[in-house]
Amino acid sequence: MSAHDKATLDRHGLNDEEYQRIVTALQREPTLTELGIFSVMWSEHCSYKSSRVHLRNLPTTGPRVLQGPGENAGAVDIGNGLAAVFKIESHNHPSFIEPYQGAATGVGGIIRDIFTMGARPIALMNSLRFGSIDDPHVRRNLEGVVAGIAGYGNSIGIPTVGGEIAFEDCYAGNPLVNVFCLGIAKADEIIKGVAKGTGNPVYYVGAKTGRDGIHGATMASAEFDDKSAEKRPAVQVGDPFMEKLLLEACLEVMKTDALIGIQDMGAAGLTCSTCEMGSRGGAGIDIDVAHVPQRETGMTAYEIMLSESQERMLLVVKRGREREVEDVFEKWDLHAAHIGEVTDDGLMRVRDHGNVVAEIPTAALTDEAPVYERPMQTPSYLSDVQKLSLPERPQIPDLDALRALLASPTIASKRWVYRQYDHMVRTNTLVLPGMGAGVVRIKGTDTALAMSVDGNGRYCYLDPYRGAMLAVAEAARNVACAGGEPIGGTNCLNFGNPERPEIMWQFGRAVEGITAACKALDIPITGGNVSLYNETDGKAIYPTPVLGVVGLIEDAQTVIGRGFRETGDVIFLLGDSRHELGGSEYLKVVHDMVRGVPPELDLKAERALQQLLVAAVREGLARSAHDCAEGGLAITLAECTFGTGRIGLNVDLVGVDTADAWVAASTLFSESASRVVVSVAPERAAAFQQRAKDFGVPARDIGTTGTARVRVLINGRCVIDIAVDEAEAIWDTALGRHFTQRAA
Amino acid sequence: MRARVFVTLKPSVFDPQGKTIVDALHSLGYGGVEDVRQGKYFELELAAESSENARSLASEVADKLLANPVIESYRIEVVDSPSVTTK
Amino acid sequence: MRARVFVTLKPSVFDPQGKTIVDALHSLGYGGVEDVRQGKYFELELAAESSENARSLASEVADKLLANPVIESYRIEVVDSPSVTTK
Amino acid sequence: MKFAVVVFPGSNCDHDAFHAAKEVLGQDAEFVWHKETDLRGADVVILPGGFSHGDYLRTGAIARFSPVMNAVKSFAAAGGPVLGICNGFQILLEAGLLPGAMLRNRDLKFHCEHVHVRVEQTDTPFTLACLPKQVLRIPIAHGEGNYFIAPEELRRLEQNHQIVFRYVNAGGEVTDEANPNGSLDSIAGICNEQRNVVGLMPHPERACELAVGSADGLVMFESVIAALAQGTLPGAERASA
Ligand SMILES: Nc1ncnc2c1ncn2[C@@H]1O[C@H](COP(=O)(O)OP(=O)(O)O)[C@@H](O)[C@H]1O
Ligand SMILES: [Mg+2]
Repeated sequence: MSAHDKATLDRHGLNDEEYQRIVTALQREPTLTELGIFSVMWSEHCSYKSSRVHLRNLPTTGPRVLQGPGENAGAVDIGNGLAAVFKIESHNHPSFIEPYQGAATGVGGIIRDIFTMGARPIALMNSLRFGSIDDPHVRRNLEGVVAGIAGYGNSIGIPTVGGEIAFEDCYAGNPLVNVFCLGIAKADEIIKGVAKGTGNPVYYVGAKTGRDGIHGATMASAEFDDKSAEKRPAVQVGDPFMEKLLLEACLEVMKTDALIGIQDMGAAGLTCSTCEMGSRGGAGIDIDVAHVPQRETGMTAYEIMLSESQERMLLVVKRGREREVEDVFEKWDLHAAHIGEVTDDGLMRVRDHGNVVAEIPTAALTDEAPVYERPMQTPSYLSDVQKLSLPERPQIPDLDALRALLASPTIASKRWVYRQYDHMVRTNTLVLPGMGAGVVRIKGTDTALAMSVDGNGRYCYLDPYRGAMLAVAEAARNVACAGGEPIGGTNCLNFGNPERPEIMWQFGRAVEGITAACKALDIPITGGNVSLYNETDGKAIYPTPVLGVVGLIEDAQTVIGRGFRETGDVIFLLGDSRHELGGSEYLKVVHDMVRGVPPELDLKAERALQQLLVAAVREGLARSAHDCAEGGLAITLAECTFGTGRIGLNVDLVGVDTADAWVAASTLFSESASRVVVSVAPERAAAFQQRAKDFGVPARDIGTTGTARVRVLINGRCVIDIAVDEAEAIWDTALGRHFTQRAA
Repeated sequence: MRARVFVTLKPSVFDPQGKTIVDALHSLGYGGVEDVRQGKYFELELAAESSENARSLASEVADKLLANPVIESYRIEVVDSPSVTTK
Repeated sequence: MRARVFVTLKPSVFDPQGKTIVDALHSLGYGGVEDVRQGKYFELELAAESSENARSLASEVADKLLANPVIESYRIEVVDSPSVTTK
Repeated sequence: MKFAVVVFPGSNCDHDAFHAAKEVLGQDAEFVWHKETDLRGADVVILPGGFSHGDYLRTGAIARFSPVMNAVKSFAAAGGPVLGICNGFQILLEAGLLPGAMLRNRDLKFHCEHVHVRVEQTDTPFTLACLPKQVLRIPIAHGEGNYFIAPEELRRLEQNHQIVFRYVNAGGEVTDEANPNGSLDSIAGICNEQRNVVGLMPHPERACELAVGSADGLVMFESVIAALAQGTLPGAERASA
């Protein structure tokens, strides 16, 4: 019944119905090259066919939004005629197969998405998930991923200013590598990935095309099993030096105004960039693969169109201005190859030495790609895991629990990791990694940007709606702690197989949670990425939405960090503490339980808290601010003393409302949301308290900074008393300890 | 006994270093160098009685640590015997 | 024609990579590996008529670029048949 | 004073050196592309950090052939002050303007962190405003900063007082823990025999403003400005003429 047998369609990940749609769109049977093109463009990775109906509901507009989802990256207005251009992207599957190159090329991809928009990248962050650190394979994977991120980002000279890493068994066979990049552009000079103007030349520039990663996009859209190793296409190898040349050359070309549009070749390579640029401009594109620079011999049109070789860009240039553009690339020893023209027929026409090998309406590949409303069903595991019955009393004394948590790799210092990242190049980094949100100043202005990436898969496993809201809140809160007013967000949605109704339910609920939180906190989502099929042998990862939030700091000089600054300052706890151990790191580490419901989130209270923080920092009322997250208040308090040269603390807390045996543990380790620890100079304490009242935020004076100990009383009884040095040493060495005496 | 292990990128895998070296050589006037591929080279000192033992130890070590099978392949030479195994 | 260039650190130079590998191998139980030195390995495709020409081109290129005489020395092998592939 | 910041393909601290010279110190500064053959009348030349040519093959190995390096060599030969920072230092080594070579860091990892270095010589144009044995807190960011030189040459370096910076702890003592990369004799920076060419692995240009963590690197820029102003540089007049 068709020109292609079932096996061929299977290999292309297309079902019968999709094949019929192709025939309808073309009004004929596709050629093999066309089949390949459809298969990558209609893959989950490129078409968002399962996620699209949900993503539509995200809030994407706002007075500052210059570019919402749909382009290579989003953009928000940051004043002074400038825009912050940012996005997050996943490279999960490639990083499992080849950790170094997978992570490196992930960094390369997101950097291209940013400079493609005409922005100079100035900061990177990453969000990583691995299995248990006690597993040697996991450690090897982590070492490779970190080295790959470092190898690429360091070489290009973009500082990695922050990130997060968490460890859970569910990621052992499917680690997550999400990379965020932010760049700065002139607000009125943002460049789009559009092809327009019949007869304008189309250029290819960058690395030569090889057989790398052919079908990478379809691979990222299928589960892993033990045969994945055989399906391996040639792994893509990153070339950061080429990327650096492309970055500089493209930014220089953009200054000439000879450029119409530009797009990087990421997933689905030349195919995706060609049809997306055509489709956005309502135009057609006619290219000849014979003109595409090739690294290997005997490549077919199919292979050239589907190759995912890295560090390549597609440009549309104004006719008559070719020379100028070519000259800029020559300066950087890059050779721009003229591979085709823009047409007015809305078709993507691919030739091989003149012969047409594919002719497809660009819209059929993009806007008219299949969209599925996949069935959703509440997971059967849910009602059971949400039940939490605590033992009569905590298993170990609270001080031991604190020590255990400080040593938990999810909480412990990530210095072993970020020391491998150049986080200072460009001399803008105002808050170093490990000391709060990443903060970079914007040279030439008084402003700075704070940024944070956050997500908690465990919370989302227990309740994807609330877990996703909490991720938004935490990222925004981190930014607000530095004094940044949250002005935009991006998200990376890491989930299992969407064809399973239970996974789709997790996805749908998580997107609803993000939507609710972003609306309440006034954070438009300007883009993101969806990574599905994160499963190994039928076992899905925890649903893991990762949020990236960017905040604007009007006066860079007011920025504050996490750590205490002076002895004798007043310590305030903002927000309410409740008996909320569900999904906590404490339960996991001490009681080996992943149960209960994640903490409640009152979005109004959260918003008030963040507004208070931004105001307090701007007005110079606070000297440090640190939010409560994994490990609860006790960990937050301890962390406020780290890196300060032993400024300790002495606090007296009011116990949370619960059974006596649990009061102390729950007060110390509950992860109640919307709480921040702030240190304030004594002479400003009254003013600070007044501001808290203005915003309706509960602010309790819980003690003072000083001494060289972390000393915590609850209802007057001392429950924690440990030297800062001792606590810090545990926290500081816990991660690196796993890596000593190991090969690189 | 001594073994030499040569680790090279598989032929289809892109070698940015090799490419950059060729470019540099061309701009220095060495057009006669048409291609360069860069690999790694290891010299192992082995406590092994026979060259067979040496070879099997070397290849175990190469599999385990010296080569990344996803992108690289390797070749071993045991210095006492000139024969060459490839994998 | 193909030439192989092996670049190794001079014996007097500390080799941090080799050292790390030996340590790792010992901790993995490979006590039989007494020492490891890591070097670089280049495969050059040369437009040369004779193996003498190939050798002299390769050694010029090695002197000029591939090896740093302060810390490294090199060795060259010329392979006649260009079709030798190592997998 | 006019600073020339040489830009190699893959340089990535060029803007930072430029910013320090121009914005922080208010001096004249210009970028010089590696294909250029003159230094545009610069008084000081900086070879900045980064990954020239991707650091492929060896750090600095390819950059040394850039056309601009001939101009840098003549400038140095005429006594002009040249500072190589990180990758710039590596290029100076490969180019033979400074002795020795770099190996991978002994733990094979890239290190980005603040370290302490002790100023061992104050008679170079880049250290003359330093106090003897002054300890500076400056960041490093490199994967190959493990300095090596043959023993006889090390003796010569010492005899000629060419070791300009050593890694030390906060108290100014040379210790193994304070040595971040395994450098021989804790060497962080050296100069040539004429003392006008200085190379170091730490990044003084990243330590010129307290807002970004340290201003201890400023003194190196102030030194060269003072040296030029005093005309104390041998042959400097010829160089800038
Ligand atoms: N979770 C999401 N939320 C909002 N926008 C998204 C999300 N996922 C993807 N998008 C948007 O869809 C578009 C296509 O994304 P993607 O295929 O990742 O782009 P690229 O081809 O540049 O990698 C982008 O504009 C992206 O921002
Ligand atoms: Mg893109």
